[in-house]
Amino acid sequence: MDLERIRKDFPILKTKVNGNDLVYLDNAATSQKPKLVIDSLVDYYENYNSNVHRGVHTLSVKATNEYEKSRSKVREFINADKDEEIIYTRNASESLNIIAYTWGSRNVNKDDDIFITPFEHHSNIVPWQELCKNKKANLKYIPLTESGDVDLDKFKSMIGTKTKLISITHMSNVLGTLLPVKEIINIANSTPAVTVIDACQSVPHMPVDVKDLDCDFLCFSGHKMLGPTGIGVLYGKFDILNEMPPFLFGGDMISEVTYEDAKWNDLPYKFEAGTPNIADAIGLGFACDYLKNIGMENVWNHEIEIGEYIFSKFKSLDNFEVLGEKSKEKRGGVVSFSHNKVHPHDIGSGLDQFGVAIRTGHHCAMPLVRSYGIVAASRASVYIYNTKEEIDIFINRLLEVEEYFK
Amino acid sequence: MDLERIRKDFPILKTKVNGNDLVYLDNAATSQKPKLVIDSLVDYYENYNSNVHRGVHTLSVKATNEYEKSRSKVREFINADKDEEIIYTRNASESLNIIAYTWGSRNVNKDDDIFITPFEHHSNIVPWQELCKNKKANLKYIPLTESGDVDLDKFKSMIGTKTKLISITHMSNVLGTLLPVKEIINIANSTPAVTVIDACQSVPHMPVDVKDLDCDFLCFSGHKMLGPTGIGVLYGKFDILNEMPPFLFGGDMISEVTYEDAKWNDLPYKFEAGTPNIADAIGLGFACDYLKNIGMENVWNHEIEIGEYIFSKFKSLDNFEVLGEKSKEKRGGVVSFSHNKVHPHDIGSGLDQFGVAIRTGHHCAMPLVRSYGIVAASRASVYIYNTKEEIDIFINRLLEVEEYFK
Amino acid sequence: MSELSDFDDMYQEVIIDHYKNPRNSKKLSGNYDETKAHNPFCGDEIELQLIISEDRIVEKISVTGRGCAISQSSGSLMSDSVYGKSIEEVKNINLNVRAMLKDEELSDEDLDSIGDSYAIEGVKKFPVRIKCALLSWAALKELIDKY
Amino acid sequence: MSELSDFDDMYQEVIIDHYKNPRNSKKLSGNYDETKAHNPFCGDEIELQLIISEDRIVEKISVTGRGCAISQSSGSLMSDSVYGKSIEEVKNINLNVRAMLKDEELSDEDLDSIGDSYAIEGVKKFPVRIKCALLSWAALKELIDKY
Ligand SMILES: Cc1ncc(COP(=O)(O)O)c(C=O)c1O
Ligand SMILES: Cc1ncc(COP(=O)(O)O)c(C=O)c1O
Repeated sequence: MDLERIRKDFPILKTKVNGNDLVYLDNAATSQKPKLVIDSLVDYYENYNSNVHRGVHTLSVKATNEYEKSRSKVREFINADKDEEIIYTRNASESLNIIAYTWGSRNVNKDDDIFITPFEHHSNIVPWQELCKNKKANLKYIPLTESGDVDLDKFKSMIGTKTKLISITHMSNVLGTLLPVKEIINIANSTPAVTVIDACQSVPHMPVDVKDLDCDFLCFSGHKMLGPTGIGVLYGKFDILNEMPPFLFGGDMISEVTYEDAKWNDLPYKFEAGTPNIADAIGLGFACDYLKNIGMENVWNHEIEIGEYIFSKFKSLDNFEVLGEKSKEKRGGVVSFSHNKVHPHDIGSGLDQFGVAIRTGHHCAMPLVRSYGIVAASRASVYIYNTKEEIDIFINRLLEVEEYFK
Repeated sequence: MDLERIRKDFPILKTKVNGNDLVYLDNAATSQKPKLVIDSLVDYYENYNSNVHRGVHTLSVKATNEYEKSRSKVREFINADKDEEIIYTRNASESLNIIAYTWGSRNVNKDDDIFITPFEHHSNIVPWQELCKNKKANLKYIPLTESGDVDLDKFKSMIGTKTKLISITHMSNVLGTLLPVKEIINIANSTPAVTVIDACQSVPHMPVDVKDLDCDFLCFSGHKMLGPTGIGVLYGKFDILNEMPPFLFGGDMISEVTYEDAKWNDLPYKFEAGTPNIADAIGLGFACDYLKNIGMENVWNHEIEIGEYIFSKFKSLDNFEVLGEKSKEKRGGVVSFSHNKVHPHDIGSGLDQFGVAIRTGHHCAMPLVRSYGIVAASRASVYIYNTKEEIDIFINRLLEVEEYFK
Repeated sequence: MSELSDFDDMYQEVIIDHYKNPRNSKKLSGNYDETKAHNPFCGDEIELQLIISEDRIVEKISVTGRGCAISQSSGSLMSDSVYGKSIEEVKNINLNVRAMLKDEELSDEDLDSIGDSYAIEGVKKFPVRIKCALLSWAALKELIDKY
Repeated sequence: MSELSDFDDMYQEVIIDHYKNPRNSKKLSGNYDETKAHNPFCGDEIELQLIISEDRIVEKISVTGRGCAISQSSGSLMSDSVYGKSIEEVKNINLNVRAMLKDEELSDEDLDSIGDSYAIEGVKKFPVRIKCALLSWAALKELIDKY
């Protein structure tokens, strides 16, 4: 992996922030974009912008082809079987909500159980809380062992015919913890439950293969994987999606409308009402190209290397505590930490003055952060373009900030 | 209005299609984008791309500011009272569905009436069909007079305390017909019903003032008004939006989450779950700037002038019939036509060979098109950059195509 | 129309000829199978009547309809391509036509089997129009699959 | 930290001083009003105790809490700004502080009224931090509005 060359592909990395070189360590919130992706948007708008589907003119044919080509790229990227299994959404949050609104409202009933884990992002908590409230079903949490791992044995003893859906994050956006998703899916397959993977923090960073995982649904956001904002993906197994009622109603998702009634279009269009986010879907396809070209194994290896480097740095620091630290095999390039005196907001504002961008707050995972007895934490999260030199800058500046507020 | 200068602002207009200059007359499907808007996307991704809200670092602060500034521009563009009344969605279809899912499911009950018109786009038909099916309510159509106008007297006699919602298009995307929305809203205000305006074909083309209209909701898409794909708007009166339950659940739309429960965030965030389409929202703000700079009165005057020019041309053509032709005061720059022998698809494909892009088919308004005894029609629709010379090319080429297939 | 290229490919002379002068458009009498295919998106319609002989040969065929030049000429060309062929041959032709429009590789033999309908090959460059070209072939499949 | 500018504006020396040495942080005894404000997003907390005299003057005040330098120093500065002031003056100061952080024009008199709390003005360049700065002022409003 040629880090220098990769960094050249990201125009924003040349930005100065408060007079300093930008050190962008907020990748779990959103990633930066390579020129290839930005150019694809410009190319679309300058050369073939048009509404898709059913247009007979050249621009519309080209836009439709590129839009559908991008779907194939995404399909290939996660090794799904069919293009029809790739539904474009706005973001992972919408993808998860679609499952709750359509599959959930049809299949979850009173006293049924839905399982999630204590590691979830709000977007993988609140839709299920609402669904359970509406259906008088139960939202249950897979318990943890004393060492903080998912307790698979206890989980096995809790599931049964009432278990309807299990939705888990592949990697925690706060702790960087990798969850044993394959084992959980395996166990789930002994019940009638469908399995949902929140892959927001995995698809951008490691090889993900939906056939190997054998999950029923998988959700992720384009903006966290070098793609534009406004585009996300809902993957679902064909037969399950095909059985599901539609979500939004209107143009493009119908095959026939009379004044009284309507018939639904085929997959994937059944779930794509109205004019899609054409430009950004195409941009996401180019992001997949870019990542594929580097190789997801290489992406992942780079990130755990940088992640380890951050962990090792924190080991030697007093007053700082790394949240949920795990063995190397169980975590990726996301490190959350707290200080015994200085508040994360002050740390974040302080680092920003040196051009170092980290995230501070609850990271949309209030229950998890609170389980560490705090309300907010600071988080550094890496991606393909981050270097060890940047980590050195981050740590040195962090110590300056600590000195200032201590 | 300096047409030549405007045309220079749209890079795509320099494109050759099949060796000819592009004549883009598919504006009702989607508009082209000025350089200003495209540049705003590049600027965002190259200089300050970051997730919004609660980030303390410089990029995040800048992204948040620009995202919210864009909301203010949209608010101003339609003369809404408060930024909180502007909800960003993917497109108008989603905006309409949100009303059906949240306001509708809470307020529409068995035997209630919902009114739409026979002019509606599928996106303003199917959500109400579904809502009525679920609630055992009635979807009713405002009747037309013999001359094809909305029959306000009959409408008055049909409404009452059971009338819960009235949703009408401001301008038909097929016929270009302007509907008497102010009169309809006035009549509706004698009932408890809320009023919804599908402004997809009005906000991009004419001055629209939600306070003057006094509608409760107004929906439109950014991509039809020089903005990027993937961004739409739901306007709603503050008190009504504030009472509505949220739609999608997850990050950003909550103020507090525990393992068991969640509290909703304030408007507008209550309706914006997950990472928003930041770049395209910002782009939409710049589209508003561009249109405001030209002046919406000027936009509209230009379009009816070009629209009239098309109508006048068709008057002298045999074999062609213009659908729903109306007096000048009742229509905009959208002209649908049929030929007594040549199918719209062949007309569309034929014109495309000369670089002329029109739309052919049902225009996502099957019931309306069918009411003319046909299944598909051809449509030419104009925008600020179209010229009379382009219309001459269109009409001349149309006659060549007719000759070929006749 | 001198500048045309892809367009000419799609609307070849033979296409326009079959569109303006459809073959086998006389309705059948007697004991025929019948079906109607239509595309709600554009209103194209094909009515197909078939008489299959006892030795499983397409003995009579009638194709009528309304719609664009592609859908109507494709129906007429189809009737020429399958007339007199056995059920097995017809099934094979149907597969080959679909493969051709999907731009898949075909052996010379398979291409030959398509006959005059090879004229619709140019449609493959216009994905939105493929449905038009296949409408009659879908109707045919429906009737033939019963045998 | 030599390069700092906007940052220095936000974290002025007086802010850091009040953060490290909060004023009026002794809990009251006797008959006081009390409230607690907190921001669930970042965990900032402010506990406010007040004794309003019979002639409607802030006679005693206690501010304690946990959180970032801005929220905590702002609470301490607030206590200095409103101590000894009348209810009406305090309400006015509260409005002026909010106006200042919204970057609205203020008269010299109104600016003067804010007193030491003028030090939090630099926060207005950091919209996400405005909530931190206003937390104690929100608590104050809650107690004062009853009078
Ligand atoms: C009148 C009208 N309503 C609704 C829509 C749907 O807009 P979108 O596809 O952007 O959701 C359109 C656009 O086709 C329209 O013209
Ligand atoms: C694990 C996880 N799930 C869900 C989300 C929600 O993604 P989005 O905001 O793109 O909808 C995120 C991103 O913040 C995440 O990290």
